[in-house]
Amino acid sequence: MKTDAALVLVSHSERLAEGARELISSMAQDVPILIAAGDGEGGLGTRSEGIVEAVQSANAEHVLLIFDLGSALMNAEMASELLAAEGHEVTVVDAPFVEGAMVAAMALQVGKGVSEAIKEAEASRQQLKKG
Amino acid sequence: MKTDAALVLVSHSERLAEGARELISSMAQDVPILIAAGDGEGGLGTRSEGIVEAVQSANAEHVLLIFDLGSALMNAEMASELLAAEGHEVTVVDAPFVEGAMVAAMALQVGKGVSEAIKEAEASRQQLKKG
Amino acid sequence: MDVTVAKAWFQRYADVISEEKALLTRLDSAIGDGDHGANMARGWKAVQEELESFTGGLSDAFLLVSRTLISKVGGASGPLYGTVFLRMSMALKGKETIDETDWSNLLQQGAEGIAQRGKVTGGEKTMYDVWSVLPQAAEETAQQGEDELTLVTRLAQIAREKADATQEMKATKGRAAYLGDRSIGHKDPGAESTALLFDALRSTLADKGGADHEN
Amino acid sequence: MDVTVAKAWFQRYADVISEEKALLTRLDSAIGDGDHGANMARGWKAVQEELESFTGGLSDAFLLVSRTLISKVGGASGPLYGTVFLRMSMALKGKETIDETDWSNLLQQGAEGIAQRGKVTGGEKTMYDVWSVLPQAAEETAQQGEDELTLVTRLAQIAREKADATQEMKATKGRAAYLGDRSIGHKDPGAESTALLFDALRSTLADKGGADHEN
Ligand SMILES: Nc1ncnc2c1ncn2[C@@H]1O[C@H](COP(=O)(O)OP(=O)(O)O)[C@@H](O)[C@H]1O
Ligand SMILES: Nc1ncnc2c1ncn2[C@@H]1O[C@H](COP(=O)(O)OP(=O)(O)O)[C@@H](O)[C@H]1O
Ligand SMILES: [Mg+2]
Ligand SMILES: [Mg+2]
Ligand SMILES: [Mg+2]
Ligand SMILES: [Mg+2]
Repeated sequence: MKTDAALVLVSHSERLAEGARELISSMAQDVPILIAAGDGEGGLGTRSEGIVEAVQSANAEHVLLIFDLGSALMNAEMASELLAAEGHEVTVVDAPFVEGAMVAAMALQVGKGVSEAIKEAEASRQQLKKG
Repeated sequence: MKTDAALVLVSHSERLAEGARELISSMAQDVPILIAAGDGEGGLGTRSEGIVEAVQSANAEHVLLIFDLGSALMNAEMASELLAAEGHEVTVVDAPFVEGAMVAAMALQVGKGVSEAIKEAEASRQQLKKG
Repeated sequence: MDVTVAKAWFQRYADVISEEKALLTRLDSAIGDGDHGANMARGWKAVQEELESFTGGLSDAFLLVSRTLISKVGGASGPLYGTVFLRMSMALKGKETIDETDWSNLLQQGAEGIAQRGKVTGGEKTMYDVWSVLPQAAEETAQQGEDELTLVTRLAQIAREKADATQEMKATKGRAAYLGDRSIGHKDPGAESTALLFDALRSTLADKGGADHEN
Repeated sequence: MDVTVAKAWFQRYADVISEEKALLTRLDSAIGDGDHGANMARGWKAVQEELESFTGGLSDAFLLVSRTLISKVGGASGPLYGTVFLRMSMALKGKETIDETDWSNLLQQGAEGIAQRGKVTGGEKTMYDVWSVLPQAAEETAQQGEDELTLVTRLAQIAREKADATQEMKATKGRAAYLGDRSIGHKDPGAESTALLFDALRSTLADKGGADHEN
């Protein structure tokens, strides 16, 4: 059975993505969070193929891609084009990596819809953290 | 000899902080980046004592604290009060964890001053990542 | 209340926290990350150990608690309670006892410490919603000329009511704020641990009173 | 130029990248993260291996390059070059040769692919600053009735000039943008690898011309 929504953390660094996942999962326990990170050979980098595989294995109605920097975006957008061709619903979210992923995951955790989760994650950049 | 400036990444997760550091250090090779992460017993959390120790060991004129979420801020502010009493220059930066740390480190890497680095890091939240 | 009673209070609270660890964990699991029980237990166990060899004065006892919580507790509760006890320690500098009329200012210092550390003003569904009402309650009770046990019993009652009342609030600060409306219906863990702190104070003084009578 | 020549081009470029890996690494170390050499070498080595068993047509050869780069290359250059070759492959659907008059449109497709993927419009100090001028150069040279070798020689020259000219530009996209003014004085690595691509094309056709004459 497909879950409603899943997050894929697209990062240059596996440790960064795994750390973000452990932090987020301590709060948003029921939201599937997958990782597409690294150059596939133990080094830093992002690969669209890795993103495609993560999205496919998520088996979710809608997948949100949250990326760290620069080429992670290009690979995420490349992957979503390839995945759209296969009928996958994928959205690349424009949000701070850790903060945005946490907000998106918590929105899903409390039962909000995917578009609400995206909206809240994208708005998270506006929120002062020292507020 | 003291270095001019150093970054301390204050995170609930050691892996998150280490991943952020490896990503940032691949670009900002000469900027000292220290980590204060975890509850000190292998779990998630932040401790002001850990932050104090990281700042002390940085041995820098000015230390920027970049934090991930919630209580990391309280511990960072607690630590900077304790450190200020010892004469340390410490600034808690209000910026997205990964993106802000990268911008601050790169500003220092190219020789900008500390206040410029803080300003750019705090402005990084405004920059759309999909731009 | 002198340093001996203060030590007894802290030791009793450490026992209470150890007994109620599961409750705090359960509350924090519902609207946070589930570590408030572990955080508090770790911190107050360390306080208990430190107190064994402690021989200082009243202000120092509060400072010991502050330092220990700050260094041992991961999470928000470390700096929050750490700041409370630091401010109280400062307010107690040079004093040998806390008298009935001292409580209001002491609690005010603690509450302000939380407000500053947590950037709260009240109504955010945090421990501050308990702390913020205590100074005035202490003030009024002291003005009525009540004795110490009556005063702290009143504080413990109000703290319990306020902690329970956080259940119906919506969180706007701390981790629970991520839950928005879903935070309603769950009691705030930090408010609960605060209620337990004042109940431990009450029972410490009640036992002491009993002991005093027996002597 | 037919599929055989296209394959020869890609194979030669793979050799060039392997030889110039250190140069690309050095350029990317100055204004990026130092992996452009490794990224390109990994991707084009895989292209070379895939081509060994490849027997398809012209469009498919470009598709093979695209797919291989996309799947093998970590970093920006994977999706960027991957998109270039994907768009070219689409433009070549059903064609058996690339004629002099085809180059302009083919390069236009590639350049647009980069513009979309990288969200650049020109002047950002990226490989696009090389790609963006090539379609018009091809158009003009073809209109002058020049032969294929002359045309690609012209492309290679312009690509080299434009790549070298990135040295004096300030980066506003990609990793080098973090350096701001400090990016000035360093050549863009992706612009350099693009110049090498067209030089490999030129030398492939020059050798083929020599070989054709010998036959
Ligand atoms: N900004 C804040 N201001 C006041 N109290 C807060 C704030 N954030 C959290 N708290 C209190 O801290 C408690 C949680 O403590 P704990 O679970 O130990 O830390 P953490 O939230 O870091 O996991 C909450 O129940 C709340 O009472
Ligand atoms: N947004 C962009 N648009 C166009 N080209 C870009 C963009 N970002 C980077 N590039 C190109 O990619 C090159 C860097 O590639 P590479 O080092 O392999 O990837 P990464 O930057 O991810 O490490 C740059 O030199 C530049 O030419
Ligand atoms: Mg907690
Ligand atoms: Mg915690
Ligand atoms: Mg690079
Ligand atoms: Mg890279």
